[in-house]
Amino acid sequence: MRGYALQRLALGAVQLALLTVLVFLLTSLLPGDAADVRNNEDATPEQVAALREQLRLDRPALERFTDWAQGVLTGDLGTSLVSGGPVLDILAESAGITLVLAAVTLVVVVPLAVLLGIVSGLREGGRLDRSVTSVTLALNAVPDFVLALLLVAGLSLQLGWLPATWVGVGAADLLGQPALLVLPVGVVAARMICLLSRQVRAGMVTVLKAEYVTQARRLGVPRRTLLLRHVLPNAAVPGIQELARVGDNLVGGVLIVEAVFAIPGVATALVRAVEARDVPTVQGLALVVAAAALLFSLAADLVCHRLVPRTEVLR
Amino acid sequence: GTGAGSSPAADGKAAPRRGGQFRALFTGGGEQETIDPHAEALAIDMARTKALFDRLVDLDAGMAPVPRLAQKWEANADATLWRFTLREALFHDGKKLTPEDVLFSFGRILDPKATNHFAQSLLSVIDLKKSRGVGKNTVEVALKRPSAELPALLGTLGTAIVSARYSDPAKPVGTGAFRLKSFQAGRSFVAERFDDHWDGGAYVDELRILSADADARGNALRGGEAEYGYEMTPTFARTAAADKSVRIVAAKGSTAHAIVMKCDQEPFDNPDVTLAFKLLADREKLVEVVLAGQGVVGNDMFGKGYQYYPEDIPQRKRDVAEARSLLRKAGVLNKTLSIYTSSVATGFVEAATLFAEQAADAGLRIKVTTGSSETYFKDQLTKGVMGSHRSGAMTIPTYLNDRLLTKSAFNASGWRRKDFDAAFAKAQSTTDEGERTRLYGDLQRTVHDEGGLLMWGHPDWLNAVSSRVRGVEEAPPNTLDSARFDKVWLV
Amino acid sequence: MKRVNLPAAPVGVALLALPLGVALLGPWFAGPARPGVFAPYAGSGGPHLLGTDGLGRDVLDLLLHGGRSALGMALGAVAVAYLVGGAVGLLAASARRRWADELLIRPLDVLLPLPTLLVISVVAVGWRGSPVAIALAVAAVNVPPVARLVRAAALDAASGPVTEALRVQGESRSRIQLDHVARSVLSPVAADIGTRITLAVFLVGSANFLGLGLDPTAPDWAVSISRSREALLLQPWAVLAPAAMLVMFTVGLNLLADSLLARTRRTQEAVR
Amino acid sequence: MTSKTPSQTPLVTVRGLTARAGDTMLLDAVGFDLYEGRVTALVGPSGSGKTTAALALLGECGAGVRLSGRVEAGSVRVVDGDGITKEAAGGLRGRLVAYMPQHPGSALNPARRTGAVLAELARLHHPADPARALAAEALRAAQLPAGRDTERRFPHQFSGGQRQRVALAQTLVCRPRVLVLDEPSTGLDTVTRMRLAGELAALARTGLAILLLSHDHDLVRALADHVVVLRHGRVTAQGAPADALPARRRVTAVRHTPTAPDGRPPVLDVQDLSAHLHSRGRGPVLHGVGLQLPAGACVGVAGLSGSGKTTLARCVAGLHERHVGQVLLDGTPLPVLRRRSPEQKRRVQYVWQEVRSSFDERRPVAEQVARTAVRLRGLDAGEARREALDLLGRLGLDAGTVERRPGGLSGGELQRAALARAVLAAPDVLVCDEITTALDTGATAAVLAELARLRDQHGTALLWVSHDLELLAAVAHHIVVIDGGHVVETGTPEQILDAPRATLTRQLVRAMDLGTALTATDLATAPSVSGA
Ligand SMILES: Nc1ncnc2c1ncn2[C@@H]1O[C@H](COP(=O)(O)OP(=O)(O)OP(=O)(O)O)[C@@H](O)[C@H]1O
Ligand SMILES: Nc1ncnc2c1ncn2[C@@H]1O[C@H](COP(=O)(O)OP(=O)(O)OP(=O)(O)O)[C@@H](O)[C@H]1O
Ligand SMILES: [Mg+2]
Ligand SMILES: [Mg+2]
Repeated sequence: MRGYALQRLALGAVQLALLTVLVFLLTSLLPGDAADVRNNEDATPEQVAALREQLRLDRPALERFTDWAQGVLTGDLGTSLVSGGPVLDILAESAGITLVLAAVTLVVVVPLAVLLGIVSGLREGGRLDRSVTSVTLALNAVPDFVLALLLVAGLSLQLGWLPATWVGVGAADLLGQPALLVLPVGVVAARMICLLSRQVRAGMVTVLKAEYVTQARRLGVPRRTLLLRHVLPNAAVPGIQELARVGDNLVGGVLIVEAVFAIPGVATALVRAVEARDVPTVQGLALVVAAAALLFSLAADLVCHRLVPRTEVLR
Repeated sequence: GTGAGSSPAADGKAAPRRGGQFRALFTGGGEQETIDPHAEALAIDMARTKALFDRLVDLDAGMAPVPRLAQKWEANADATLWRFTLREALFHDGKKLTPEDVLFSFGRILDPKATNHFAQSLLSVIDLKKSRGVGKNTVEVALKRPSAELPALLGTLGTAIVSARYSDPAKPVGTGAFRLKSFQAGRSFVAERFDDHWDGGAYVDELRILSADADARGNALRGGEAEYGYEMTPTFARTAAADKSVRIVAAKGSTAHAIVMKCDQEPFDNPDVTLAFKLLADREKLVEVVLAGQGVVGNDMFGKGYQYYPEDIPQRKRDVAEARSLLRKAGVLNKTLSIYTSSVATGFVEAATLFAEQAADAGLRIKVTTGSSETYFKDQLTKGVMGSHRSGAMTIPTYLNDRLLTKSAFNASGWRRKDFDAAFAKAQSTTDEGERTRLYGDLQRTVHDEGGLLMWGHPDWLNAVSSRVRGVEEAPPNTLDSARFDKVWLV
Repeated sequence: MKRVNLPAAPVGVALLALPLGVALLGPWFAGPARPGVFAPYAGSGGPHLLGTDGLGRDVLDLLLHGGRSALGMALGAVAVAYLVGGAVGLLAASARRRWADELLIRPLDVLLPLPTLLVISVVAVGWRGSPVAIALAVAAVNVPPVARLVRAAALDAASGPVTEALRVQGESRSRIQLDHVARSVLSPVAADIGTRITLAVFLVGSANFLGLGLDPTAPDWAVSISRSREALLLQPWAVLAPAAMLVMFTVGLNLLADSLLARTRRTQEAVR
Repeated sequence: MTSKTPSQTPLVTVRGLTARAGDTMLLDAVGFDLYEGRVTALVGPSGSGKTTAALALLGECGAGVRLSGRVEAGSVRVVDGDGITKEAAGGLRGRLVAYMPQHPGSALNPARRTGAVLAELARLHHPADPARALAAEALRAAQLPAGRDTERRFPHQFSGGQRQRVALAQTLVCRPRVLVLDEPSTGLDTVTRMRLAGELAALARTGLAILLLSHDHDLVRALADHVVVLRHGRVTAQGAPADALPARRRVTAVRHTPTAPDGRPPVLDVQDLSAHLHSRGRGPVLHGVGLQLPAGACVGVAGLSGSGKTTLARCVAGLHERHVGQVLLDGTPLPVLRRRSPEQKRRVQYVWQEVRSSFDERRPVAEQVARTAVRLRGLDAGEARREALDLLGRLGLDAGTVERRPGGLSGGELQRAALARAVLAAPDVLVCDEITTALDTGATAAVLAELARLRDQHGTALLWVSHDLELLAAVAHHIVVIDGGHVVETGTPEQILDAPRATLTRQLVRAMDLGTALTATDLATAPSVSGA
């Protein structure tokens, strides 16, 4: 398993390297460069040209890329074309907030989804199952942005129970004001819980019908042990794989939430950097987000392999 | 209630109170934000500059210069040498304001190595080598060519006076009513009251200037998470009318929305065609729909309500029949024209779409093309024969200088005329104010009749304040009282 | 095994039918939904059943016009993702040589961690307002997972004794692929497709909502929601009506997919 | 065996047990008793209701099946007139009655280590005793080596026969009073089967009541005190094995001898074949195996379970690609399957050991079988179908049966269909991997007849993998014995059976006849786990 993990990590490094090339190509497809974007209508062409030179954007693309890549290898993510400061600073600021948001979301989502999945899977077709399934189905069908709008309008603006935005909030303030987290986490978590619990439920239903569970029951294994030791590890696998898959959706959902609640997180920073053609920042953020996604899915695969060793992780 | 503003009558009774924290929300610019006063570009930058620094001169609601750090000023007969008398003011480091600080500031603005000092081109008339300080409180500013507009120029973007000891933008040394506590681009700005301000100082203890999108600004205001929101949408204004916790402070018709036709391109090189298009626009409808009724109709000239605006030119009305006959004469009736727009500013796409509909009444086919918003202002100059155009608040001479001269970098309507340039130069160097007003009026009339600007509306400038806030004035953007927080207080 | 069954399939079809019908036929019944014809944010009732939006367009007309792009882009994207990803996955799984498989699937693995968000925002910024570009971007981010899913399912089928038996019988590769492998792939694909369409609808919707998609006057459900969100309390129908359409579509889709899946599972169990 | 008289009251009583699925009667008033220390066997053709009856003892039945009658285990009433009782759920399963299912492979949890499950069950049923010791004891009894190596393995790390024994160990570790074993000997080589039989006899002597469900009459004869014969759900005979079971018949078959005179090169020549499981030679399974198969002859392959017989067969069929060495067909090297020409494919055919998984469950069996003739012999669909139905008919499968999908056929039926699928190609070499394990004597005879016919018409040579030495001796002209991937002995059936030289061969041969083997002691050496 360690060999497999190392192999995956090596592969991940190659993937990331290729990814940065891809990101660079993608961003160079965009119309205009940072100099064009940074100047408003009052700038003279001379000023734009001077800025372009100052930002060293007049060099050939290949040279800019290799420069950047060399920097990354030495641990330097480069400087932002917009702020002139290190990309690492931008990253540290925004990643901190997103990390808190994502971590809290996971802490809420995973136990709840597993619980709901187990409960409804155990009573497949029963009344409880049907009500849980209907609710998750319906909730799953409400787009993030609609949910966020409705929750803000209802709970914050009408009732005033919860803060409507994160305006002026830093990562450090979050611990002091947990109320801030309720709505954003609620919105991101809602659909994840639905997706995950449905997977866990499906896993439960399949595993509960498996011959080996029947046999364990025949051998007198009591319900609790049966559930915890025999059913759950197998039933969790599709759920965990789904979790790895929703990792990316998590970032997508987070963007909506960041936009609606004015949260200065990674997603916002990324979109903003794209808009500003701040290539080093885009690349730095994309690199980190992609690396996080890769690690996340590797962890999921390893956990699955640990739970059910037969799971074919490699071809 | 809406619109009522915070007229002195409304809250004049209660005397201003000191104390409290004031949170003001602006559209953010992310990493692009700066507190270098000479590199300011965004409204949020300007609000911060205004808190930390002062200018020599600022502009009033009618875009006329009013004294700030300069108590008074006078020019020689041909407007080539100006003398500014400085008032007694203290910098945040406790040192007095001197002519050297002023000259240092000019030098910094005009530093050729700085690519992002936008006042550079406007202030390029200043001959720094020949300018000098006279005594403790007078500055003599020499100009390379005559300009009667120098005081107004000194009231524009990027002209704050910094201390001669100012070097690191992160450690601003200004004379403003607030002193910097912390700043993080795209996130937060915290400043505290500077008690030794020459103008008596601010009332609130702490000022926070934060970035948030329009939506979030509205929600935060209504949720009690902020006291002031800059540049609110008309929809928010309508919603706020029903909400007791917020109030809209609106400056009537302050900026400008236009559709531009490029006079140097077919078919708009024919003034008849541009006129016909101007006759086609249903301005009331545009204002009602695009500006949600929160604005006034335009008369194809910039600067309604500002100094030098020729009020006597009659309002242009819709006349489809006349337009059609003009178009027929010019032979462009059945052509398909394209209008290049983008969602860079709210209302661009909407106005373009709506105007296309209106033009269809005269049998014109107009196709709306939406382009990239980040590079729109660059692209608009080269793409399409028509485009969307807007302008913030500025003095009429600045507008003419920046948008309608042959040398203008951003000549959106392709308006290039030697005689117009000459007439503008003449007006600018005319020291007699009455004569100057007449000359500017003539220039505007030419644009009104023949230019490519279909300036259909002037949106109200909508800011919102929480009901606890007093002392916020109705003011167009880029003027002294806009986003000015040293005169606000909380009840 | 007795089960009281909610008639999920008919309910799903019914829920699905309305938004799909609106998307397909709506534009033929709708008024032109041009801006500025009516007063902005007029309330519901009176001449406008659902009121008007901020540009003075009838919300009902907008609703009838707005399905084509909202659903069309997502459905098109998923279709393209399956065409490309499915083909690549099947090819990779059937590759005779390990390196051919790697050559096909590894490049997609590189795309896999590419943040969806980045692709969407680049495309949205670069080709503002083009429905085709957005649909293609959504398709592009879906190609790698689809390819992997199809490949895994096909590998499962292609490496089993059934395929071996077919090969020993001298069946041609193409017949094995089409007849056996493709059919075994169908059931995981069916399970995936419902979720994927939902996600695509949401992704397209999110892009439009964030202003990264169609231009702000486009008659699209998500754009309408975004445009009118500030007026949620002023003219709720302008937001709620298109939102309801999206919700009905996804609920219907999921119900239908679930019941179809349950049915195939049941027949499979019966066969066994 | 020693025929003990029912000394005490029965431990399990079954009276009038009836099982219905819709209108069909699966069991019709079945009755029998189980006594402490006695082995009762339930025999009968496939589909006669053995498994259904056994499951009823645990208070279990398939979906849609209704039970009635009376089943009492100990003091627990498991089934009464209204079906399964409520008491059946508690205390009974595992503690009183433990059941080893018919297909134990799928009855093992892929996520759990062998030792952990055994210890868990031991703790559950015998909290007072040391769990590890109980687990080790159960493994030993199931003919698996106790110890870390076995206990830390996951089910997928065992071979098929070993998995069967792991399932048995799980049943044994519960230390029930009644042990129900559903076909415990399928897939076991003679030595392992013999050791298992010995172990079961010993368990019975300790006072366990055993219910043995088996079609292996030799095993039943060797173990059972009492035999109950089921036919169509009805008890048709009961009594001592000698009375109830039909008399033992020797396998009669035509021996496949080479059609060509000696000295002619063999049709199939396997030279120095080594196979491995993983890339770069890791996980070796076969080591330098060589054998010759003259036209019309039959070479039998025997050996312990897990010794590499199937791997050898798959190498010849071109399905196992990780090998070195050569397989020559008429002197030309045979490539792996995907590079074989259609003619080469036709000439070498293979019949799977696990037949069920080799059929596409979505298409009718007859259609799948007939495709061989279409693809490899160029017949048109109608002709191919006629020929296929003819052949299947000769093998005892009527048209109605083979028109169903594989799910609707019993294991034995599918096994014959799989043979027909290969035979339709009229191959020169037919590789048969355990093709009679699920067949009763009649069906076996039909298969043998069909293979004889094939040899006469086409001169087909057979490579026959089997545990059944008696059968091999009857058919093969030559037998190869494999141990741990090495050929340890080759020779004519007479040489192998009458004068075995290798230790393994001697053991295998001696274990053939359970009755005598069980009394011999020198075979009871320690079991070992090979492979994986
Ligand atoms: N759930 C069910 N519904 C209907 N018929 C069933 C069901 N389960 C088994 N049967 C049928 O009941 C009969 C007896 O099945 P059972 O499994 O008891 O046979 P068996 O004697 O154990 O056969 P084998 O030797 O093949 O294992 C078979 O004909 C089978 O098709
Ligand atoms: N996929 C696999 N993973 C791990 N080990 C395997 C695998 N396939 C085969 N083996 C091992 O290879 C060895 C040879 O297997 P093979 O199937 O050829 O045995 P066999 O002689 O046919 O056994 P049986 O009589 O049980 O059919 C066995 O020990 C088995 O454990
Ligand atoms: Mg059975
Ligand atoms: Mg085998």
